[in-house]
Amino acid sequence: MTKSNILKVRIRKYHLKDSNFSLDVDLNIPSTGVTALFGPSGSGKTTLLRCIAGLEKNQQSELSLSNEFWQTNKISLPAHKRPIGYVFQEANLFPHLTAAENLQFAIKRADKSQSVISYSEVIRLMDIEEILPQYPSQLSGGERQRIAIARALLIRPKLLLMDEPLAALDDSLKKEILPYLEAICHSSKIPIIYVSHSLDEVIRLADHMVVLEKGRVVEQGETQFLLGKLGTFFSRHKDASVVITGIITEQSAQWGLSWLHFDNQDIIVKQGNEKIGDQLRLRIQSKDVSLSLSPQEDSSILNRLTVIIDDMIKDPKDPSMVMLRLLAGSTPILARVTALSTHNLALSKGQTVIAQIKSVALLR
Amino acid sequence: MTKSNILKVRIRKYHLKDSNFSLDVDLNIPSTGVTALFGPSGSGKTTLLRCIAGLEKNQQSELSLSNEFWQTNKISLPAHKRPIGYVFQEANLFPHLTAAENLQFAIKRADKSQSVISYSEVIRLMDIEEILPQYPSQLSGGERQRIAIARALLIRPKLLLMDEPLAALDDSLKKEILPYLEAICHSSKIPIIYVSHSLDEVIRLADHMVVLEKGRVVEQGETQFLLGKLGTFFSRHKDASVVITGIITEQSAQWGLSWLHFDNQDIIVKQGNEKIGDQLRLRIQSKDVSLSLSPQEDSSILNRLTVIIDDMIKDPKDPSMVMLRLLAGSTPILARVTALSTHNLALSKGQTVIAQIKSVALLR
Amino acid sequence: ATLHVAVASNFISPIKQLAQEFEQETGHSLQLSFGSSGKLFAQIQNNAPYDIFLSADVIKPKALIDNKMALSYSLIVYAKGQLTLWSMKPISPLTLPEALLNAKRIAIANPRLAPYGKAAEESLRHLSVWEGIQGKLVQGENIGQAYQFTYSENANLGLVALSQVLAGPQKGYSINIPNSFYKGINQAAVILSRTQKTVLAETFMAFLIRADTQAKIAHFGYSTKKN
Amino acid sequence: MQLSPEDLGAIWLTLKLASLVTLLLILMSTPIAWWLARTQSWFRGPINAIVAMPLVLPPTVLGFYLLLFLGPQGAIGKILDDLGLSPLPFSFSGLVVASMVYSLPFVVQPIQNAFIAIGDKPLEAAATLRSSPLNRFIYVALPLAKPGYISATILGFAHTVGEFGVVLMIGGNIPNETKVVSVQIYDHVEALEYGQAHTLSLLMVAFAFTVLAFLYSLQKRRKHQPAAGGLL
Amino acid sequence: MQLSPEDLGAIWLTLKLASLVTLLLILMSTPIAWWLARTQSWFRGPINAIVAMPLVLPPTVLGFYLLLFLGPQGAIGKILDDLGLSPLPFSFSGLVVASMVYSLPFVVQPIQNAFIAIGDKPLEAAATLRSSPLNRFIYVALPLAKPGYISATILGFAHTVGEFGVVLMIGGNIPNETKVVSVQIYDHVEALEYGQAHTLSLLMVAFAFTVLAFLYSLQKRRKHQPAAGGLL
Ligand SMILES: Nc1ncnc2c1ncn2[C@@H]1O[C@H](COP(=O)(O)OP(=O)(O)OP(=O)(O)O)[C@@H](O)[C@H]1O
Ligand SMILES: Nc1ncnc2c1ncn2[C@@H]1O[C@H](COP(=O)(O)OP(=O)(O)OP(=O)(O)O)[C@@H](O)[C@H]1O
Ligand SMILES: [Mg+2]
Ligand SMILES: [Mg+2]
Repeated sequence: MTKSNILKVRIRKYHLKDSNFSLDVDLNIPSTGVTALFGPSGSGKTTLLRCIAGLEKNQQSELSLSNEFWQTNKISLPAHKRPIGYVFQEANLFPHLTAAENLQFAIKRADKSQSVISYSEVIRLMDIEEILPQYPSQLSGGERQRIAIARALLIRPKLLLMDEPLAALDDSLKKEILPYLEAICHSSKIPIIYVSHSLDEVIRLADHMVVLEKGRVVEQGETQFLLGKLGTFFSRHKDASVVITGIITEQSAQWGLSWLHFDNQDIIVKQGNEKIGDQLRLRIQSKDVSLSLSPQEDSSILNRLTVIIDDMIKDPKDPSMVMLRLLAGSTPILARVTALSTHNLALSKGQTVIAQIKSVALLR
Repeated sequence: MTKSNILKVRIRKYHLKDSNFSLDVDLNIPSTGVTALFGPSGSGKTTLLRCIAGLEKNQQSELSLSNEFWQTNKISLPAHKRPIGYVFQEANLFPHLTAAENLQFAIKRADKSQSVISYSEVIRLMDIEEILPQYPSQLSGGERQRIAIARALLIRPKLLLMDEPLAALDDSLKKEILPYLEAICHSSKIPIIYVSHSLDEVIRLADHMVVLEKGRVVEQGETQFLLGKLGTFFSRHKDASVVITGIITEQSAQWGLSWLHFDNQDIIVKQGNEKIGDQLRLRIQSKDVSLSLSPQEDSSILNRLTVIIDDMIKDPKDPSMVMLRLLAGSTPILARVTALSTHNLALSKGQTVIAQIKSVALLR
Repeated sequence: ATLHVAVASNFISPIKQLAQEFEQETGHSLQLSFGSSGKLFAQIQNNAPYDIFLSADVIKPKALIDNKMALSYSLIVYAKGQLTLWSMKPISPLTLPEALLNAKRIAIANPRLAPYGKAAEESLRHLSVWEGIQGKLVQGENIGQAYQFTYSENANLGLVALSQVLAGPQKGYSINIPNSFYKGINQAAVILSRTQKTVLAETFMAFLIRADTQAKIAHFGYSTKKN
Repeated sequence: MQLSPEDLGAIWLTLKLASLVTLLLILMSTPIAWWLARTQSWFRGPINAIVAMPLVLPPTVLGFYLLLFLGPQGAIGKILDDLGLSPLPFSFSGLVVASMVYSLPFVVQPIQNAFIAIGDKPLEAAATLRSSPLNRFIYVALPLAKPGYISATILGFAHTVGEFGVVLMIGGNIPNETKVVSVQIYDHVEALEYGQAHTLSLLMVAFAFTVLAFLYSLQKRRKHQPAAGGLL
Repeated sequence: MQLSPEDLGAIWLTLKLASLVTLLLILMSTPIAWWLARTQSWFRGPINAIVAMPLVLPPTVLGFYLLLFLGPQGAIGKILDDLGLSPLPFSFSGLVVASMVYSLPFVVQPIQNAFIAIGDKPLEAAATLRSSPLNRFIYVALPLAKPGYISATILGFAHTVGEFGVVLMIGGNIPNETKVVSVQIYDHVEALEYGQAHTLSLLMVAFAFTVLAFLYSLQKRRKHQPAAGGLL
């Protein structure tokens, strides 16, 4: 990833017609991996995607992908010339075409030089084989959304914009599609901008995060970095988490577990299809981390890391809770515990304690 | 709640036009509290709601609420005579009316004898004051959905049908609206049928659950009962949980905690606005429960229940995991731990162990 | 009282003036309805509230008499049409057949529908150019359209009514077709049987064929008193 | 050039006729269009075609047949007579009836298409909000069909104003009763009074232009539709 | 009753004229309707009104003015003449032009309304799928406007068949060139040949009914719309 290989978005005071909403953002989005767009309802996420796609026009903005300018005050590449895929918040299929024809519409116009995903692969992944002959009005909400995702992939975009693509899908489908999206974007190096309300989804997918509020960016940066910081939007979130990257050093087929090594520490995780030597990212939710003063051998909790308490912050909204920033080596880990426990255990900054993490709570 | 006070739904082989989908269900839905409708995309959740609302007609079905027949093979109450509120999967606001006028449409036609929620209350709760003058096309996805929920409440229904009402909303709004929905339905004794993909939401709200698959009911019953059972749809779910009901016996203002008593055990929970003597429901997620052989005093985990291992099942899809059914007194608790841990600790049926639950992981 | 008179469209200009004079003279007013003779005929057959019918031909009044819809004694010929060859540009050469054969477009009224059309056909046959000009003929539904074709110069020549040329906004150039070339264009009027105002109607019919009235009609470009 | 009292009478009559006919047609077409837009019956095609039939015959010929039907010997004329009603031909009422027959398709079609475009969703939403079929027709279907109604009004009104053959046949060209502007202009042309014909035509065109431009400005892109502006 | 060779010629000519006019009008109205449906310009109202203008004048009068404009002294006639084109009046081409002017509003209106009903969403989706403005017009807007096109075809075709005043004026009633059925029926009525008029009228109505019923059956509720059936 070279520095130039980046999506730059600067939008100055873009006012929507008949509305007092305005968008004013300045983003540098890395051109690989997923950038999550987070923010409350009405904060301008959809509007931002529409600006990037060229569906909203404004002279004041500047947009470029890999140094290719889509929008400056002089030029403005029309929407159909921008190499994007767009999954709309409300599927927005062509009502006069069947599901299959909707996909064909994209295939015919796909960028043949890009390879993103094969037709049969998409059909299998989205589990849409059976509904292909139906018209959009004959599909359920989730089915429509799946066709819309498939359509956006089949156009073979260089940038994928997804507006809550999985909101209408059930957990089991989500769980199948999510890793796939992850794989697609990592392997084909397509940047994805992904709007979601689910921190879970976001943390799982996103390398980079942008938080919007009232049309302004309030937080922006690497997921890993942002999550490890106290006092941010995320550390106040009930799902406050950190992301840890390590290397698989050992595996046990019998128990279906892998040992992940990072910063001189080991974490045991449920085994997926990773192999020894692979790099892996894990999410550790602050609420899944408990502390003890001594190692406890007779507990079902497998992961016990020796950490140093780096910082402690009371939750301003909820005084019964304390957020701790722990350092496992140099890797920050957040732990959310009751104020009573910190009192009982007499926890203080600089103290060395044991962080207990249920391995099953790790996400991939 | 008398036995007659129940929504009965029997739908025999209802075929959708131009489709090989058919619905065949037989449900008894208690007429207070929330019934969650769960099931994969395309399983017929929306179709079932439409049948109940009278938007799909079929002679073969039988529908009654509190012994009042809406549909038999002889009579069929038209949709507009059924005292329901319906939140559609895709907001479905009137495009020619502003948000405020959409609400007025409901208010004018509301059942004056029912009292569900006041106008100002709804506006405040849904946080829609500012967007009232806008037309639906000028609203964001989440804003539309909030207007739709408000509209369905303002018609003052005797039965509320909600098709993924919160899917388009962000976490913080969800967290504000959810308890409210809970409160509304409990206080005004309106039964709610609630379609959702989020087990979290469902467990939080639902007293009763129905799981659909391909138009057939595969699981149905009290949430508490269903969740505590092994081998069900739910126990295989990664969010497998149980719900516990207890009474507040002690509170600490200093630490912001409440002590909940059930079955001769105490659980410490974050304090809300409950008072001593109040009854409270808690969800305990199986993945938040860890086991130890001895009580560990120097841990930040406050809740340590003495339990007996009642049952152990390997997850058929994931052999690295074991689901344990624990009995705290007579109350079942599920724990999901690694197979390695059960081996290390040599866990077996009938054994007495300590279940550790991070209080912060409790839901209300 | 008011007499309701149905008048063939080609007699609009004269009847408007005559109506005023009749009103001044008798104090009775006329209500005029215009239309093609064919249309008026169909209306009369269906009980149209007319007292008198001024047709552009003799056939229709006679047919009404046969149908007992008109009073048989009342039939009069109130005007005889005069056919004229008309053009907006000077007509050359001056002999009729050559002028006709040189023209690109010649407008006539439909011979099947309009007496002037029939007269035009007869004249053209008389001049032995009927076959020769077939490709150049354009037909108006009535003589009014033949006039408009010529007036707009879409037709170089038109066989129209002299009365039109005189009443029209542009005089142009015209050569009268000798009466001997065609059978007379007799315009007949009848009193309709349904009228309640027979006496008044008879008064008007008498007024129409009175010598001074006929002179005025002649002034509009009709030949009169031939019969 | 001055307008004669007859011209003024014709103008007044035309406005009266066109307004009345348009109003009645809108009322009458609404249920027809609604039925045609929503029925699944195989009758729909034929009925639709029947509604369009008046278009196919030349106006004068249509007028001729109306005359036959409404006349004392005609099927409908006899019935009206038996009912003690005065005959329709050569009266203002007759003009109204004839004009309605003639302009019917231009009013039904746009309304029908507008109803079709609404779809079921808004009506379903209304049904779940205790809105009866009639109620949702009035408060949901009608407002959403507004552009169709404006089109219908424009086409119906303009067509009635310009209509001529039928009127001439059924009306009998009676001043102040059935002599509308179109007939009056025609008479001026026939009488070679081109000056008056031009004046009246110009007046009519100018007036109609004003009315129509106003009506069309009502039919602007609905407020609730996202502005087209940018994209296409 | 037998049809005369002249009647048959008129029928053939009518079909040719109506088909050609409808085809040309559809082609011509498409860009006009598209522009009218999507522009935000204040011109929209006036242009719309101008399109509807031909409706307001009685056909014969309209024909008269067309005759003046297209004639050798007329503005357009002169231009055509300077271009070395043969004059339009009294020719089949002239009929085509005149009929197009007269039937224009009936073709533009339904298409325009259909375009308005599409909204921006499908077009936006197409734009994000690399579909250029022309491409999305052809593959998205046109198919979605199908009901409007069917209406337009029906109204345009039927109106041209029944049209009469303008044709009479511009056509000059030349057998096999400009004498269409409507004129032929009119002639029969005027000549008091009522029997022949009836036969021809009946034939025309029957034929038109068949064609229109067929066209309408195409315009059934779109497959992709949820069936109306139950609700209303
Ligand atoms: N066409 C429009 N006209 C006027 N205002 C609009 C329009 N579209 C959106 N808005 C307003 O702009 C703001 C931002 O809308 P946007 O759709 O970008 O929000 P969002 O972040 O996507 O929200 P959500 O999560 O609810 O989808 C909202 O307040 C909305 O009301
Ligand atoms: N109008 C229709 N015509 C034909 N088939 C339909 C129609 N509506 C829905 N179906 C089919 O019926 C099945 C059930 O649809 P339904 O909308 O009830 O699913 P759902 O459970 O609500 O799914 P989701 O969670 O995706 O909204 C689906 O397979 C769908 O394709
Ligand atoms: Mg949005
Ligand atoms: Mg659904």
